[in-house]
Amino acid sequence: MRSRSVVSMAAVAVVGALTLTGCGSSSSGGGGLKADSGSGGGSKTYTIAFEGPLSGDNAQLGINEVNGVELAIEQANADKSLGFKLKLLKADDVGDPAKAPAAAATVIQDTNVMGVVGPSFSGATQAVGGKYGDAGIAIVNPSASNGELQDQGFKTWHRVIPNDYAEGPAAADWLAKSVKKVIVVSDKSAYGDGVAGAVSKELKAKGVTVIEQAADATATKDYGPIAQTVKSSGAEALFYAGYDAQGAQFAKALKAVDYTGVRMSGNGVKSDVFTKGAGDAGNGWYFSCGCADATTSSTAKDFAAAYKAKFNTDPSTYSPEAYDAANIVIQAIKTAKGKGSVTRSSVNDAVSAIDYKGITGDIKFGSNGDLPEGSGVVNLYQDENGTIKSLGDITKAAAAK
Amino acid sequence: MSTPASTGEVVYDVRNVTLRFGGVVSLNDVNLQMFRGEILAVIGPNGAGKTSLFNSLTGVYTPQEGTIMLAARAGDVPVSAIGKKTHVINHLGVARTFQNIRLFPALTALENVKVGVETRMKSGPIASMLGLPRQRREERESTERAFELLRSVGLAARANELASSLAYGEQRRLEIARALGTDPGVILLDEPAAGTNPAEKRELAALIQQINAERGVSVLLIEHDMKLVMSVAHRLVVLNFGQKIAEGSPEQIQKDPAVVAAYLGTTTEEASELVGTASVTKIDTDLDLTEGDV
Amino acid sequence: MHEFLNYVVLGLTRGSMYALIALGYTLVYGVLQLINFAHSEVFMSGAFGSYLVVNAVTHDGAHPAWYGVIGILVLGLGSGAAVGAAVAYGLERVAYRPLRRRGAPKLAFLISAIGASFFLSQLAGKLFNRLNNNDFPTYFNVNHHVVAVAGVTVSLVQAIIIVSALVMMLFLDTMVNRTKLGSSIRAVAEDAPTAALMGIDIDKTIARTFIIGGALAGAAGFLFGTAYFFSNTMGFIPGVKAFAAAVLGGIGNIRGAMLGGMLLGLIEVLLPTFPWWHATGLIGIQWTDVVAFLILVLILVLRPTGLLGEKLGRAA
Amino acid sequence: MSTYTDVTKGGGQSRRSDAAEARIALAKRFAGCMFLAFVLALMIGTQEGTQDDFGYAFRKSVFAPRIGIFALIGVAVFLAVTFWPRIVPYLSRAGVRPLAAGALTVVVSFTLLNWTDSTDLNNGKFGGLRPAAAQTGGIDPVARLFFGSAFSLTPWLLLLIVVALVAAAIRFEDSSTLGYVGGGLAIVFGIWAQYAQSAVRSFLDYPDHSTGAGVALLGFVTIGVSGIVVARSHGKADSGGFFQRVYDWRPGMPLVALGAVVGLVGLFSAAWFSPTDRNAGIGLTSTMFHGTGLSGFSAAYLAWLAYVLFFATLILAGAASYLRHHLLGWVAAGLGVVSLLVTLYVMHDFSGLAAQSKFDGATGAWDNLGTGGWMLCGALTVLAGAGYLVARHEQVEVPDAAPGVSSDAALAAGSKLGPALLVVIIASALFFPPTATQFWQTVLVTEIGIYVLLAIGLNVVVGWAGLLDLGFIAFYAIGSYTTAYLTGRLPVKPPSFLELTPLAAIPFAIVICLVAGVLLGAPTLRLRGDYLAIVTLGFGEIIRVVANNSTPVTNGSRGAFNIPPPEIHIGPLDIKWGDNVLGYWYLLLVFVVIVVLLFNRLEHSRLGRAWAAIREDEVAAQATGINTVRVKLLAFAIGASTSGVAGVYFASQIGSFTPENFILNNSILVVAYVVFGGMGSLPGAMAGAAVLTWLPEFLRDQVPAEDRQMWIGAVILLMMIFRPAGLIPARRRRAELGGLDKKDSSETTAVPAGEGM
Repeated sequence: MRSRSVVSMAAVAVVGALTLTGCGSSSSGGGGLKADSGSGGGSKTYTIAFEGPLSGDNAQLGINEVNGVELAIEQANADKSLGFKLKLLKADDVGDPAKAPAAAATVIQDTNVMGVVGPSFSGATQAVGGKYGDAGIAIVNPSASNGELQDQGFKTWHRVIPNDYAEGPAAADWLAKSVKKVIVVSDKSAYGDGVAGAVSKELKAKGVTVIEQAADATATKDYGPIAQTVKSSGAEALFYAGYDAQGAQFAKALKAVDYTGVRMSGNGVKSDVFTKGAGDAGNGWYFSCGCADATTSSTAKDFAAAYKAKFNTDPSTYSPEAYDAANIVIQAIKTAKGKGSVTRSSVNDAVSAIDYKGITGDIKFGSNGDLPEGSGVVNLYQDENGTIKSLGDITKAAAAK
Repeated sequence: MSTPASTGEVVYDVRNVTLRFGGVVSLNDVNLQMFRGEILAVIGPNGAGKTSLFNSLTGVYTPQEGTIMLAARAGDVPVSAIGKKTHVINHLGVARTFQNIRLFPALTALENVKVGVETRMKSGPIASMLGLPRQRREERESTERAFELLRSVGLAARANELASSLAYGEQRRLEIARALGTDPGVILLDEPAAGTNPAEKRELAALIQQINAERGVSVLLIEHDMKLVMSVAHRLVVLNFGQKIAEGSPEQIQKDPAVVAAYLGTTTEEASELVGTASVTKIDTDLDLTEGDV
Repeated sequence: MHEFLNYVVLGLTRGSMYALIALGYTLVYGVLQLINFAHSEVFMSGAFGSYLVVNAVTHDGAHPAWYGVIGILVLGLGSGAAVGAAVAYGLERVAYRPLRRRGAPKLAFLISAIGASFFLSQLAGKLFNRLNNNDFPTYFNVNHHVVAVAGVTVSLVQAIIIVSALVMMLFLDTMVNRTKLGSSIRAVAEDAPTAALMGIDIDKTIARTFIIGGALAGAAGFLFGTAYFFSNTMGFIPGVKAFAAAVLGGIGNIRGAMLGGMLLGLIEVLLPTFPWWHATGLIGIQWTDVVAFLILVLILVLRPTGLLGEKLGRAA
Repeated sequence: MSTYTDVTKGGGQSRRSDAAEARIALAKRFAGCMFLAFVLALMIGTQEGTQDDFGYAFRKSVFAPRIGIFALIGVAVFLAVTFWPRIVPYLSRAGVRPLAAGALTVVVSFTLLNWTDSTDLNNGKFGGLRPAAAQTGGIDPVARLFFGSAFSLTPWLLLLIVVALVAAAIRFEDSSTLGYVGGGLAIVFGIWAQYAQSAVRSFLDYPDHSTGAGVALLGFVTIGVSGIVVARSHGKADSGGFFQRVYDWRPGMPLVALGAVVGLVGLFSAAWFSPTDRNAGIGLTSTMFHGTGLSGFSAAYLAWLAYVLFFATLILAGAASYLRHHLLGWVAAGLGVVSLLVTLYVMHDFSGLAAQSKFDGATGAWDNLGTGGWMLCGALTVLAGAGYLVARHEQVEVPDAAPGVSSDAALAAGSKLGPALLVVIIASALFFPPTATQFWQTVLVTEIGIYVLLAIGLNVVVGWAGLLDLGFIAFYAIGSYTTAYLTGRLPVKPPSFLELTPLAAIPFAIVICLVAGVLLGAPTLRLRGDYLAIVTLGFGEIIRVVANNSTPVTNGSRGAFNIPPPEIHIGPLDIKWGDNVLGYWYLLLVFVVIVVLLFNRLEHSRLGRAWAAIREDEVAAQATGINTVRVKLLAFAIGASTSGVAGVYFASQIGSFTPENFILNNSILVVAYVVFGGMGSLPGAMAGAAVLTWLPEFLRDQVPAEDRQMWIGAVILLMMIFRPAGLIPARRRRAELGGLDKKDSSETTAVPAGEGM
């Protein structure tokens, strides 16, 4: 009896151990590349990877992004003149720095991968930015907004959004024109803390009284007490640094206590998820965003329509950014192909040199991989009865006040 | 019937102890002296407070009133047992067994005894992890001593069996061996014969006397089986409703009308009539029906 | 002063929610001495189930007359309770009973419940959606002030939560104390072997305990969804908090769970939120969990079996 | 699932007629099976809907014709469960279990595993490789035949043939011929599969880490063994008995056989040199490096010495096992070790040479190596182990438990296969990871290894001392933050004399975690069971929230980053871990081995027994003189410090972390790993952590990413239902369960007691 169980245990262990390698998706990394080997003739297939949370608590953000990437790839593949085929590799890192290396390894060891959109979160980016750099894969990041990432020496770093330090101060300047007491609420995520920190700092520099508060996103999602606190604080304006779904809850709670001050937020909240979720409670919210007006440019409208048609839901936070990031990689592969060879390094070079008109704005990368300082115009938006209207350049709006 | 081996030194000196649970008085002004080297039996009907007394003596319960002084080993200075933790009292030289056997079922018989033996040893976790010489020596000593104890209770052949797989009577003896492993001056046995057959009871009686005579351990015994009590005890104390109603030699107790009354639920007068006619065995059969005095 | 009272109302609302979930923990703990870790998913499924029903009978912006609103609320509570009860019963059959029959170690129950919890939460996500802000249709004005005295306001939804929580707790307390089912639950909680000897069917009693606890959690899911939002992962945090509340009050003790829930809600809202604290700049809402857990630890160190003690039988 | 309860219900109080009762039970079982099928239909169904289309997936999943298929599955399960009692007697027959295991293994290799690393061919699965190979003319016809150039279902047919033959041999109990034929054929087919795959591989010119063919070989060999078992048992005993007899007969033999198979594959089939565009077997490697300045010794090794060494070791080990000759055993072990070292030297030599010339982007020695050399190393380790076992065999067999022999040793001696299994585990731990893909290497060092370490630590607290700790991850966090602090990567800087490399932070982390463990434990350890659980849970949350909120100290939600990799500078030893993932694996292995060795001693020491005692019966333990508070505190502190070591390793390996890494869910998961593996059993806890961290990564390719947690939940649930004591139950825990069964199987006692855990 005993020995039998030992034997069967051993068998299971051995099979399990062998299975371990069996299911790695694809070939070994190593530095060298040989993308063209394999299927001879016909159009070649390149892979664009997405790394971000596709499961776990932060999955929604990753799904928003991967949908954008998927849409971009589908549209590119529909274009007969492309000359190559594109595939999407989804690498789920659960938004966790600890899981990011494994996710990155699936990307790196697939020699067909020419560029990666992601990782979605700054923490995960910290963990694997160097690895992608060593493998020569271009990173085009749609959402990791930590203002220190560009200085980490990642060799292939690019980011299509302004970092925390770009978006916050502009919003603070605009607020400082009209109010003297502001309550800044962070959701205690890395993004929220980054933006909240930047806003508070600028407000204080302008002599505005700042109350800093936090609504821990992982705690009970009951925004009643924080809304009551906002009201009781007597602040003339509120800045919420966080994401859209929670923002909508917060907006509803604020309405429940009849808070009448200026309510403002950043890029993380400016989405249809917020306007729909908050309903009339979101009416009048301002957003600062370093992104182009999605309602006026026709490409952006097309994107929103195509997204809705494909995924049966509205584009949400960072969907447009991810769509742009994927299109940048596609564009770069085209450029590299035009110049001769498509390799990871040639694609990376093409990404670095790109000048791309995206739905979130004109995108060029500075020497550190970020949008060059001052190039990104920060715009002001407002929720008017459920639709987000652009109010133009925020610095001009501030000047006009 | 063996003669008392008492030296006159007091092991346990219980004075005016009262223990209450909410409104229920479990022990009421109990006075008791136990002398070194004797076998003292505590008897009484169910609910008389015997186990409460045991628990008070070993630090499980803290009586509200009274004093309990303890000098378990020869030459000890008496110290108060009240308010001390159970394991501290054990270290002072008091070991016990339980009415409903409480072994460590998933350990072997040998390991059960070793647990007891090793509470007197010193080597710590680091010594154990590194396998330092002292730890090895202690390990060897504890195994040898545990084996010696198992042999003395007749379980040497079953040393490597799990405690849960031993027969009932064997488990009773293993519990005694484990208690002896802590090298006690006093051992408290809580109904050691409950659930055992007559042959086992005889063995048990012999074992108790042997422990008392050869190891010089004082024995405090709770037992319902009168035959066993009368055959081994030097002295008896009778409790009823938390109060001590009688104390004396087995012969005296058998004839005490108050005791008979307590057992038969009659008045003392009626009982004194009975004493004349009823034999000890009669009382025995009447009493041995039940167990379970929690 | 009116601000303070407003916070009290908020604390009571949150506390009612905790209490409703905590009751399920406590009931199951009472009879099985087990933490039902999957209870939070029962809560979640109640929200999803009641949404399906409520969404079928009404829609956004429909503002039925007051009796219509009450009808929908009752329907929502009922369907939430029904779904919660069904899921809880399924849990008992699948994740607990087989283990009970094998005499599995206590931790195995905990882990099977955790497995079930992962499974249920992700299955709901797969079947419905994984968005974290699903809303019930707005068929009435949740913010309508039922009480507005001197700046103290109680909104309709707060009133609904507090009142339904109180009603359900009273119902449960009466049931456990006055009915035959209640007495068999108490008997099993007190001493299962003896209860079995007295002819009580243990399996049936345990199953019914799960059903009752599940119904309460399911109804709580509906209330939570109406007040805030619902999602497939909504159960975890309130579940942990309600577990803490149950322990705080003395796990296995029905009145303890109510007290613990209310108290925890008040502690969480009053201590870190109230302005006089964060005026000092030392403490803010982000410290809620730290304060709540520190107080919990403190109370347990002082009273190791919770505020009201352990026994289901004793308090009930 | 739910059907189980009905099967075992037995003895209800109601006095209905037996027939009626049986009918009701059957109906219940049927309902249960259909429910199972329904749930399965939901699990395998379409992905989620949206806010507008709520319940989309639900509708898709339950509508015809899909649901019909699952209903059929439900019926099949029902039939299987109903007729299970009739199948059981067959299962215990000799050969049945290995046959089933082998067939299953082959099916797995045909369906789930990769047969090549190329992603172009249907992700390298058999299903993609098979048609491609069958149609490609350039491949050896024998190989093509295997893949189905004549008949496309050939591989499946081969499997069917051998299974049918062996099954027939089992059915007709005295037919040993059928058993031999079936078994022999199976082994031939296995070699054929291996050959066919290697032909395709050399054609494709991809580096190869795939295991499909190897596993197929293993499966076929298992079927072959089952055929031989059948032939030799004549229906007398079960398979386990047979293996036990083989082992008793010649203890080293199973290892020798395994070593022979692996070594032969390594020498004759696998690639030794494998840059991105070629796969060179040992022969081709020898030719390639001819005249490139490779040292004469290495050249000789590649040309002929490798074969000589391997076969000499094999023959010696085989002879030693067969003759049970101690001296021969020692010689075989010695030769095995020497050959192993030589092999490693040669591998280093030629890969280093290739790297010197920057061949194919290699950055250093050990790059671009194929699997062959590592397989040979593994085989040699196994053979050396076999020799060692033979040499030590008699000495191990102590005559019956005499006084003075530790009881644990006596019990452990009951498992004779243990040492052999240990040899296999050592060989695979050392030489399997280098053959894995980069992805699996990363998973191994960033997830599996770390959680194994954590599980070992928590096992002390939960498994041995019986304290439910739901905040264990807090100590891991403390270890990580300690490392970040001491390497100067937090906003608060350490005094300059304290600025350390990560490995030097280990003692500090251990001490700080010990202190933290004691600080948490001292006031709370008198709480029992679930009260302790909520307090530890609270502690874990407090640590995380404090870390998240104290931005000036801990950098708040952004966490710490750029933590340097570990390095060692002691005298001549100068190692710096960098990007090479494998380096971390061996570092981790050192940690795990040290901890396991120490804890193994601890388990069988005074303290280990004291833990068992308080876990089993705290009152009795106290009455026996155990200071329960002190003993519990020790458990807490020792567990915490292990967790702290894991934290140090984690921080310096990943290089960055945020408070999100220390969420409550992770604490719960570690508890789940320990219990899943088998509480209180060191191998169990490790296996549990390994399996449950491996599973989600394995599922990456099998199910949608979003659903992985659902499947893991289901696996945990099933495990607890069918094997509540865990994967590898502890001896002591098993006894507890067994004891319960024996004492009283009535329903009432199954209600767990309220006390302790």
